[in-house]
Amino acid sequence: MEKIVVADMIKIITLMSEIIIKNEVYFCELDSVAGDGDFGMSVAKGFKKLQEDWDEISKEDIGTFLRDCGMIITEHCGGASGPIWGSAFRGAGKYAMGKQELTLQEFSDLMQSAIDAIQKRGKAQLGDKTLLDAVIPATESLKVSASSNVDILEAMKISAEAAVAGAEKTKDMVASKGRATYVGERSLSFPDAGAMAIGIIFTEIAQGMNL
Amino acid sequence: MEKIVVADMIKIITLMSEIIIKNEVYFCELDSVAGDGDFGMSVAKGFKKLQEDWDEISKEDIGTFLRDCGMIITEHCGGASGPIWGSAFRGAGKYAMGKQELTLQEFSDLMQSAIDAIQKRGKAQLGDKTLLDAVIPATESLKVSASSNVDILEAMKISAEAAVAGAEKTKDMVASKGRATYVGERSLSFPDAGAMAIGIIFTEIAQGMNL
Amino acid sequence: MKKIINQPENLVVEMCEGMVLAHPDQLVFNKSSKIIRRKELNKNKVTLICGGGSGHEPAHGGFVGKGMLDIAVCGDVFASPSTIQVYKAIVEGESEKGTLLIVKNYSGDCMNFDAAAEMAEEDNDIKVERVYVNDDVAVKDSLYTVGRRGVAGTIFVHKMAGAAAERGLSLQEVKEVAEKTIANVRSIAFALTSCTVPAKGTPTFELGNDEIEFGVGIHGEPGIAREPMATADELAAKMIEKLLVDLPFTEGDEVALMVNGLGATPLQELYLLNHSVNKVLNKAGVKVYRTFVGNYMTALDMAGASVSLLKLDEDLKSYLNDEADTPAFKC
Amino acid sequence: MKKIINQPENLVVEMCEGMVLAHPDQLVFNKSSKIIRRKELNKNKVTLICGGGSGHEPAHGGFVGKGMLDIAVCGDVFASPSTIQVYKAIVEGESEKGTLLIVKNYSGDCMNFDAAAEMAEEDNDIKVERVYVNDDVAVKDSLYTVGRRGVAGTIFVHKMAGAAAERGLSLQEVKEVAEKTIANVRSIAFALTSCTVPAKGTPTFELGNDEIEFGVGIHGEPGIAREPMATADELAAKMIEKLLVDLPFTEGDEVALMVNGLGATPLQELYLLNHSVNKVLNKAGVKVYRTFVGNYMTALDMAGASVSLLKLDEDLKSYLNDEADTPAFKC
Ligand SMILES: Nc1ncnc2c1ncn2[C@@H]1O[C@H](COP(=O)(O)OP(=O)(O)O)[C@@H](O)[C@H]1O
Ligand SMILES: Nc1ncnc2c1ncn2[C@@H]1O[C@H](COP(=O)(O)OP(=O)(O)O)[C@@H](O)[C@H]1O
Ligand SMILES: [Mg+2]
Ligand SMILES: [Mg+2]
Ligand SMILES: [Mg+2]
Ligand SMILES: [Mg+2]
Repeated sequence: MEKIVVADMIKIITLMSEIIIKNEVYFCELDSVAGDGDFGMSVAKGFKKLQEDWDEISKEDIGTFLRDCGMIITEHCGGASGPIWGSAFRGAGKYAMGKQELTLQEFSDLMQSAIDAIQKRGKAQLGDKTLLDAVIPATESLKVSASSNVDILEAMKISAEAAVAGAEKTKDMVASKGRATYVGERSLSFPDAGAMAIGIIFTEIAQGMNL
Repeated sequence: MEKIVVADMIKIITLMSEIIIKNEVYFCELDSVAGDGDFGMSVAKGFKKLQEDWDEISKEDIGTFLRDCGMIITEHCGGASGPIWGSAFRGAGKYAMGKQELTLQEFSDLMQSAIDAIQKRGKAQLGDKTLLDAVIPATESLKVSASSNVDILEAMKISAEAAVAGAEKTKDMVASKGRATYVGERSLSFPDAGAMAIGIIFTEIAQGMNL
Repeated sequence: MKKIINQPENLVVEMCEGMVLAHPDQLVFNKSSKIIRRKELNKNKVTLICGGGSGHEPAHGGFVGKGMLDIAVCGDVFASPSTIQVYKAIVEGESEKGTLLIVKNYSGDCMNFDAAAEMAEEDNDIKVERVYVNDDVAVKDSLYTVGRRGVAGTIFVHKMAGAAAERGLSLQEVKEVAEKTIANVRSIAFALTSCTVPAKGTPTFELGNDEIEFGVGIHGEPGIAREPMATADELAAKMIEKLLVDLPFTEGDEVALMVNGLGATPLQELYLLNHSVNKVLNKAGVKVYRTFVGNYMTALDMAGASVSLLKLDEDLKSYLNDEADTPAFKC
Repeated sequence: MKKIINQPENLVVEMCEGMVLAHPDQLVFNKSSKIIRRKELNKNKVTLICGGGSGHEPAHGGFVGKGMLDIAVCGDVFASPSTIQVYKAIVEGESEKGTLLIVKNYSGDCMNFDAAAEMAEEDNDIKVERVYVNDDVAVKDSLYTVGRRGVAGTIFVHKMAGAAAERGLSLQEVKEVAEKTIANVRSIAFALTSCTVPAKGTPTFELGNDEIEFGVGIHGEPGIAREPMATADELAAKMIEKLLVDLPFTEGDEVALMVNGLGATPLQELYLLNHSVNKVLNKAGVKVYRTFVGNYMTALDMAGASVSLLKLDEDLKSYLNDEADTPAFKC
């Protein structure tokens, strides 16, 4: 696969919605250990609404598509997830506004825009035990693949592995953002729910795109 | 034993206090099944206070002694037990005012005065599933013994047996006084706590007086 | 048992002191007779006294204040205060217009309040009247019982009689208002859990995870039936049905509604139940004139709720709308 | 799980409707944006908005009314309301003097309220200020955290800022009153049981029969330490010690005291705890100027309590004494 066209992006988001909704309870469990146990529910709520309103979402170009998704997520995801996932989608949408297709390099730039938007909103850094600890390594991996001309599908697989590895590392971190902060040391040895979710989502998207 | 003198009555009430306090938890349990489980506590509270204030209670004659006991019981027994036991003691005290000794006939009249006082206060009849269902047969038995010249100690034993038998019969009654009323049919097959207590108290007093 | 207490035997006194410490401008506590009374007693109005076993907080100390009670007499947990305690309360609250005792209809309470009233009349020439609240429809009033229990409807009696007394009405008139309220109020409760009496330390009864006890009183007495757990809508329908047929309340009636928590049920669930109850009343054509949602008459740490309906006419409405300013009821 | 609910997904809406049905003269509920607001909004005063996840009832809908909040925005159970919900609340409450958002310091709430404020400023030219309540001393404020949690002290912020707004002060002045309150209020809580999130259906954590969790928040987050069960006096001593050293509060200070139930703890125990707390404060020479005992900021059906102290000066005292007339807080 040389380019990501609008249909590909639609497929990616369709897969993402399915994965999140399917894992709602599991994602809640991940958040129960040291957080407040609502992460799966919060994020699934927005993606369920996305499925419901699917027909009304613009599919004209990658940017407006992602922006429209972002608006729904911002409105309907609860808790911290609404602003984080909403900002990510709206940031990515802004980058891709008017674009019909993306090269791998552009795709990695789009991911970087999502990261920037998350950080602008949530002020978290790498190592703060948030989903950024999975998203940032995954994006770095995409950048490396882009500069060495790896195929997009292959690049997505490698990137997903980087996400999973990043999520694993959050076990050794003390949470510094979100509600898990309040249990301090007790969050040690448990991974971050958001980061684990990203690992799972990216892995399954890469598999799904390869089918 | 031909007569009950002041010292005998003091011994009877001393025994009664000990029995009640010793059985506090058991009496509560009896009241738990269909009542509200506080009977043992309520009645023990007054008799504990009786023990505390023992030295201040007049021991001049049987009547003033029982009246003084009745005042303490009225003030310090909780729930329904305060007025019932308090009235009984004050009624009995009134009957024996100024008396230094009682024949068995007089003793049975004293018990009848206690019953009258209980009924004046609580409006219960034989068969209403209250302690009267033990006290009334016990008193009737004393009257029979008095008319056939049975010895007082022997009469007390027979009377205690009548109390126990009366208490047993309350199993077949639906409560009509006190909090057990509110469970209606559910009080069937469980005896009345107050009646059971009377059976135990009278039995142990009779034993204690025979020592 | 896990409770925020010290020794069970000191519970009532410490709790009363904690209540009075929270409302030092309104309440005074007399430790020896366990009486909570208004800081300033008005000798020119009818004195209202209520009381009963403890464990029903905020009842009754929380309803002492302007427009409601003058004195609350506090017994041990679930045990009526003694005759002497009530007698002392009557003497302490003596006023020129006389005293009304509001008694929840339990034999222990009735006997103690009756005996105390007789003592005060005989020994102190105080004019004392009594009313007996018996709003619980769970238990049938019949030849064989001492009558129905008094439960959360008692708060409405405090409110109405309190307003009448505050207006300066005579003892007879205040008693009539109280009796009219009693005649028009009905309640029903259900429990999700038992309560635990502190001195006993274990639950009074056991309920399975999918069971409720319907028709419970406020002392952990078992209810009239053990039933499977139901939704808020189903519970509301069942309770309102029981209440409506009893008075009866009919289409077009206006009512004051109380959704009362039994102690451990959070406000979230009480408000949700209020929503369900309103739907049912709406369908029955019964109009809710005023609503009270909260913990008014509790049963220690029992989870569950009661619903009370008071049928209103213009007269009762006006007493309901008078000012009340007490720790637990303001309007 | 036994709760008086229908389907967990309808809980928030049904509960809000039940609340508004109980207070039809004061409150209005907007179902689509899940906003509870005053029936009459005053365009000439600073608008006060608070909100957060549900499950803390009566917070925050119960504090909407004269002298406190104008609007409460209701999220799902324990989840911040969305940016768009908060944005809609700001737009609905637009006034000539601007809007103050009172945010409990959780990252989700902060992000949503911040983003909403930015949207309202950019799109609607509404002047919006924010304050972040962070009164919980259980969790250390350090470089590595986003700061302390906001818990029951938030009610005092509503009260003080509400009074300032009602007096007609400017947005900046109202914000200063809120910030002064935040700077002077500290809270600490303990739990006897976990709460159960309705959508999950099982307790968030398990506690043994002789254990408590000390330093819990209001979302069923575990506390700072699991400890053996203790008496009310011991718990009071431990909590007050934590609070006093923090601000610090010192001998001669005057405070407003809040003894707050976490949901399933009956008033009996809260009043008893108030008695214990007063003894400890007394010994420390800290004077209680005013006391509030009740369920103000709950954690669903958690049993337990929090204690909050607000250090007062003449200025704060006067705001505290202004009239407040809301469903859950009247003074
Ligand atoms: N400031 C932040 N920046 C990035 N991600 C964050 C931030 N705060 C929390 N998260 C992510 O959100 C997840 C929790 O989301 P959720 O449970 O919906 O929020 P809440 O903490 O409000 O309950 C965490 O596991 C973490 O990955
Ligand atoms: N009206 C009455 N007359 C005589 N005995 C009564 C009456 N009501 C209750 N009792 C007795 O009192 C006992 C209960 O006492 P107690 O538990 O102290 O009162 P309560 O019912 O108020 O909890 C009953 O078992 C019964 O024997
Ligand atoms: Mg969470
Ligand atoms: Mg009893
Ligand atoms: Mg009793
Ligand atoms: Mg959350």
